[in-house]
Amino acid sequence: MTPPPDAGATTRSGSHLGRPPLVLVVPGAMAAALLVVPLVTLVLDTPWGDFLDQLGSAPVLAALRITALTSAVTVLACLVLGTPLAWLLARVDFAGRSVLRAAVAVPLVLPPVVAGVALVTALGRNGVVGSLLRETTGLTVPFTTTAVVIAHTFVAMPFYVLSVEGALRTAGERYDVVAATLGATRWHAFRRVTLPLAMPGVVAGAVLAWARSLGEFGATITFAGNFPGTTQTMPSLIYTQLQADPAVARTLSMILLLVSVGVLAGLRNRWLTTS
Amino acid sequence: MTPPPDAGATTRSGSHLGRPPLVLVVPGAMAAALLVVPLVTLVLDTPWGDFLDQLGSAPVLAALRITALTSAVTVLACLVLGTPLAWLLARVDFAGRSVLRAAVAVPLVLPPVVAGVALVTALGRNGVVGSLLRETTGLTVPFTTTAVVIAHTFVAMPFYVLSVEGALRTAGERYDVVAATLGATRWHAFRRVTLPLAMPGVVAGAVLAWARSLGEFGATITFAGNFPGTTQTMPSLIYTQLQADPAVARTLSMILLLVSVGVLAGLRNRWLTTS
Amino acid sequence: MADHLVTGSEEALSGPGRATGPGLHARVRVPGRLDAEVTAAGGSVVAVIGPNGAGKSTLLGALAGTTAMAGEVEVGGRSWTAPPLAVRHRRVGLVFQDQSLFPHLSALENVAFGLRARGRARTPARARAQEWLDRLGVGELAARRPRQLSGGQAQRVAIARALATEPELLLLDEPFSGLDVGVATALRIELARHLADFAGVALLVTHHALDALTLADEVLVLDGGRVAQTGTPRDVAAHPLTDHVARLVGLNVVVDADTNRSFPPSAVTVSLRAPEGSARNRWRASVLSVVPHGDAVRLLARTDGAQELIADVTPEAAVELGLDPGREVWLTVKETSVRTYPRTASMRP
Amino acid sequence: MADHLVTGSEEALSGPGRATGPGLHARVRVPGRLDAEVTAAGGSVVAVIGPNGAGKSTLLGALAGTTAMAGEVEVGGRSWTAPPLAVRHRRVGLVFQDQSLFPHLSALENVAFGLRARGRARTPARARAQEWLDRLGVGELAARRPRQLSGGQAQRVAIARALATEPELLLLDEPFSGLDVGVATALRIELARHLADFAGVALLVTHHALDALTLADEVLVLDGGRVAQTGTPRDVAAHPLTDHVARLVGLNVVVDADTNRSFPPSAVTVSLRAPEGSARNRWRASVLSVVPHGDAVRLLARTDGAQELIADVTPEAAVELGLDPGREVWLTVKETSVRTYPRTASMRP
Amino acid sequence: DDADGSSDTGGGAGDGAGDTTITVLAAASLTETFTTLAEQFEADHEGVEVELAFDSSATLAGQAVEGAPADVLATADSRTMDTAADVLAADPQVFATNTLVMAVPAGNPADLSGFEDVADGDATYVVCVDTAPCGAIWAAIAAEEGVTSQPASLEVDVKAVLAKVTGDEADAGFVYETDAVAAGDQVETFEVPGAEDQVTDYPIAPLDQAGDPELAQEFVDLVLSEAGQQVLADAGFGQP
Ligand SMILES: Nc1ncnc2c1ncn2[C@@H]1O[C@H](COP(=O)(O)OP(=O)(O)OP(=O)(O)O)[C@@H](O)[C@H]1O
Ligand SMILES: Nc1ncnc2c1ncn2[C@@H]1O[C@H](COP(=O)(O)OP(=O)(O)OP(=O)(O)O)[C@@H](O)[C@H]1O
Ligand code: MOO
Ligand SMILES: [Mg+2]
Ligand SMILES: [Mg+2]
Repeated sequence: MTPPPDAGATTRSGSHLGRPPLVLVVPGAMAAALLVVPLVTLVLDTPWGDFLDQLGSAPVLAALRITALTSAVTVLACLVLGTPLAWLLARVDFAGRSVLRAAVAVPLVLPPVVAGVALVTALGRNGVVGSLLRETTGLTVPFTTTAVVIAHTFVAMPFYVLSVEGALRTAGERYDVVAATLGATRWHAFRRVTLPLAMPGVVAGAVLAWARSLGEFGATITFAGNFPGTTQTMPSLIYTQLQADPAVARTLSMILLLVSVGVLAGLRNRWLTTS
Repeated sequence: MTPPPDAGATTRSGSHLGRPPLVLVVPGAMAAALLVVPLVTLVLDTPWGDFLDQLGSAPVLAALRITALTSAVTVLACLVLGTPLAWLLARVDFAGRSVLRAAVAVPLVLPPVVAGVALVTALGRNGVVGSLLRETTGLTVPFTTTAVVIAHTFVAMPFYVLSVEGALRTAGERYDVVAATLGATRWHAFRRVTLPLAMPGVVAGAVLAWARSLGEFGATITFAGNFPGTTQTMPSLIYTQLQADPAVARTLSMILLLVSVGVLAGLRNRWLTTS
Repeated sequence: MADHLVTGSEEALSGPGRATGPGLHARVRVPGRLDAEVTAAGGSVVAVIGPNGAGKSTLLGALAGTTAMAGEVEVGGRSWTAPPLAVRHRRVGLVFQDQSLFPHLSALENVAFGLRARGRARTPARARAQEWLDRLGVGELAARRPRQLSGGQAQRVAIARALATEPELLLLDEPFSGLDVGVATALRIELARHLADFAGVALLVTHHALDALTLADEVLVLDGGRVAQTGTPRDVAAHPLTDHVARLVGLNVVVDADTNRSFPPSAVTVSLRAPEGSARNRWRASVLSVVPHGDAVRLLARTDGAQELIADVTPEAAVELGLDPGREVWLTVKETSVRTYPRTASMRP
Repeated sequence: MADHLVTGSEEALSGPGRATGPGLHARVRVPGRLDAEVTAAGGSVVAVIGPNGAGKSTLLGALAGTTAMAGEVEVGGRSWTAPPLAVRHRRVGLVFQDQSLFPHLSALENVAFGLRARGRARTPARARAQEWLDRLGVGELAARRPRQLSGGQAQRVAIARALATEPELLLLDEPFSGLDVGVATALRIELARHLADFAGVALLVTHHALDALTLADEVLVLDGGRVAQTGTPRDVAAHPLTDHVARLVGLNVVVDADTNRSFPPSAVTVSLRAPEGSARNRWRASVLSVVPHGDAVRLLARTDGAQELIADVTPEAAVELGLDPGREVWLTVKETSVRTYPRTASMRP
Repeated sequence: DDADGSSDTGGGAGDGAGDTTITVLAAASLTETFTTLAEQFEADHEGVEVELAFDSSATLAGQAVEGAPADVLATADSRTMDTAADVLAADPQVFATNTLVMAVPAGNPADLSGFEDVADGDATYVVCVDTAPCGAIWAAIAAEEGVTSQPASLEVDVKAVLAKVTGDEADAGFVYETDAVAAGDQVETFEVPGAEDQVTDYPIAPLDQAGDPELAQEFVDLVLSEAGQQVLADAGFGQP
């Protein structure tokens, strides 16, 4: 892009463009209210008395550890595997692209429990791939922390891929072409040009994937099981506690919520301001 | 943007830029395999014999109707309310923006059942807002089709908002400024410039929201219940059937899956090629 | 950077009670980039010239409201800065240096955009847009997207877009760059005609002496973010105070203590051996380039003091002297052809 | 559109066995936009001129591989089309008409990009990039992002970026547009020096006669997507076959049946009353503009036949005749000043 | 109670011929039996339609408290029924019991010979999480019998345990007798020592918000009737 007469050189983003119109502020505020009010009432309704006790308890700490670990690995898997997939879908014209694009969106549509069932049919010890694996290496996937990561990745990756594909399309192919004329391989152009320009979409996608992974339990419980210290994540723990003591479950939800909001607020504003 | 020496004037997108590098194709293919293989094995494992019987049965038809209705309304709600919210987050610099941005992402993190609990605390008949509503109008929200839509919107909107916000940031503010110099109000610029330029992100966000709505049942069952004909969606029905007859549940999953893939493949390629 | 910072005394100057006619009065400060004052009567055309990075585009951006500034802007007797007027309420027509056509709209829709934004109905807006495209010779490209246009075609669409809204303040940032000579000439005339009827003020950024001299009533010379000179085109052309202007109008300017000494290329004599004459008017130089210039041949040479000078000689003389690049020559100029006037220190770092 | 469609005979021409020297030979067809053949010896500079939309940028894009084309391109004896060579393997240095600097990289990183992409280590790449920026006079702006640069500064960074990779084929799309005169002159000289040592072929798109005449060994005139004329700069300037070129070199060209009749502005006499002489060399016209041109005053006038003519008169005559815009005058030209040569029908629709 | 307004909405769902609809909230493990009983009830009551909503007992109890438009609540343990005490129109009555058995996949691929192989062997087995009724029973038995091995997973409900067994993801699992019966020949069962001391109770009660309290009571009566008990016995439930 050529240097503009300073679109964007103003001190406060957008302020010189006039006040945001009511026709956007009102529905925007309604959306915000819809999202925020239930959270606030949930917070108000939480029995905060035993918050610290719960936070310190062994199963909660174990679940937090598993959750942090698996969601981090899931985001990593999305970045490493999902980014190339999004790029292929956005930039490369191959046979079956539109079928693949639809297929990528399918795990979004599956109820999580069914997603778990699908993973069992593929990677369970009698699954198509899983039985092969078991015969050749003796390894089984279910009931391991790896299984949790696989379940999370299966569920979260589509969010990541769709979001990044959208950003790649929005950014356009123009600078890829410029990079090619400067002798860049596609890989070099991808790293140095395509990806940096689509960074807001990558960040959004990573947040989506991470959040989805944090909240997931249907597929996890179905495919990986629910055992403290290996496969029990915070949502699984919360779900099981809901059956017994909803008040405790709510406190646990608050723990999950505060931890994740903390991380989100910290990371996201940093990412967004630098990119 | 000025007319380039034909970046993008080539016949096949990207083909002149050389072959996609293995370092992108291999992880991309792995991601695709991870997403596609379980779906294929799920399809293979489905008892197709009673597919048509199930498809024609009254509860399935009712659930399909509710699902189609509520997911469509949810997408509409996201478009109407979520787009302005995404715009506010991306373009307007207001106090508390970063807090709101984090808050918007929170419903992503909540396990769906907890999301349902949060909605009950707010809109349940003893909830903060719900009791007010009940006193003033006599209406209660839970256990109605409206409640399903609210639950779906609560769960799906964050996906939409984050995706669209990412696209708005990727597209940048440059053309908003140009529009302002031509006398456009922010609303006019939003409709005619900002939104069209961010369209791939809007489409991606709508697909995410729709898919999330299609697959949601945790929050729905908790907040809206699971009554055939009013609040029982396909995922709720599948969940119920999983308790009774997993084989039937799988057939039902296939129905949901095929319907949604059909819609996705149809709509999405159309949208993407025109935008 | 303070946004539209206005001090008390400035407020008095631009307060609502004080109408100063339909012209433009502005004092613009953009820290590190620009600190300039512009005044122009209604209906006048101001050529803004200056080297790259002088602050020309910054000035236009500040007036349009797209660049944050301190100071005040008053157009048609109304202040645009106290209180600050939103960009969209400033009736400017802005041709961006890089065109900035909306990539998702056709040429026609681009031109119609401003009309639609200001409330014109669809059909008349499109009809009017088509007229403007026709006037600029790109009527048959109305349906094309910007990326399907050549550079010059896009430039014309951008000009049409800026003119179509009938602005109060016309801000043209190198509108003729990238245009072919024929079109540029036609457009200069078209623009001159348009500007003649134009009650508002037009600012025209240009790197071409011809534009400044043919189209403008006033010339504003910027250098290093400050106003280096103002005056009528003829004035400025005759007494260039900066090297940039001298080069622009095709004069040689050499500096001698506190004075500028300017002389036309035709006053320079080229010879192979050292001529007589005062050292002040005599240079040893090596030829950089030789090109036809009208009926003459124009020579660009660099003196031993690294000064570049131009000289016009007859084609015959050029052949006779063997004036090819690299050739060592002597340049002399008669004192009678030299105009001397005070030098203003260049304000550029 | 077939991508790099190559027929049998063309293949024979550009087959690997047939080395044709270090030059450029290309036949380029882009349906609806261009159908042209270009041949240039190694080390030569080809000026590509033509009106807006003539296909100049399309030609450059096709050679660089960014625009799909049919035909063949052979550079330095090696075919780039049979088999098709990916864009990144074509060693081109391309200055885009709109610069296309990477918005997320600093000026330095933009220039270093091509070096890094071709495997140079970080430190030497940056050092080399800094050298190029210095050479183009924007060394101190190395750390700025493109949007923090002025138009002309960005243009210089774009040129530095294209030159830094030491390409085999240099494609410059209006590299001097938007540059101030001083920089443009300096850059012309710098470029001329660079091109003198350059073994490859350089194509220079320009709307300026001066560029074509000073920098080029060959001129390629495009019009309506076809080659309208080729030749040395002097040849083309002396016998312009298209109006566009005539205007470019500052000649008047009038059409008379199958011939072009050209004459310089200095050969035109301006009077207030109808002069004697053959009707063929006499026009009634109205003055459009009057501007200083070197020592003379240049007049642009439009004849009753809607033809635009330029005339140079002395400043004294201009004052005497009251030559202001709108003035009705008679223009005459002596037959001896008129050069007559065959006209080629304009190939533009 | 003014929940009638919302019960209209629930009733409106019965778009069949019936003028009246009653809604029964029943524990997921009652899916087959209550479906049968509902059909029987409809046959006995001209123009009445029975809507069934199955879910985990805790979820259903929570919904009942929230005023779900329902008439009858049947849960899989007394504790969850107690959480809904405020909205019950009558005292809950136990209508069935269930006992834990050990299920292995058809053909017993891990070649287990009984409970002992699981209790201190290295078989992969799954049980309910102890917050679920079935898990609470397992925990009691495990303590009683001195089980030393660890299960591979604590499943959220008994159907999840069954699914792991029928899918041969686990070598064994502990499920209710009724689930084993429902699974037919997909599983083989072994007795669990001490299970007879740890039966779970299934209580049922009409709800305050019932649109037609009489019909609600009649449904409860049907479940408790001999015919109702027969249906439950066929499915493997024990008599209270
Ligand atoms: N966003 C920005 N942030 C910081 N400096 C900037 C920014 N934009 C421009 N500048 C600097 O401000 C100065 C003035 O820039 P401006 O674009 O006004 O120059 P100009 O006179 O239009 O030059 P040109 O003829 O090259 O277009 C330049 O030195 C430029 O590098
Ligand atoms: N992507 C495209 N699709 C269709 N037509 C195009 C496209 N790009 C350019 N054209 C047309 O092709 C013709 C040649 O364009 P080109 O950009 O090569 O012109 P140019 O000679 O570079 O002109 P200028 O001097 O204005 O830059 C023009 O008529 C233009 O409208
Ligand atoms: O019948 Mo339950 O409450 O799902 O164990
Ligand atoms: Mg500028
Ligand atoms: Mg061009």
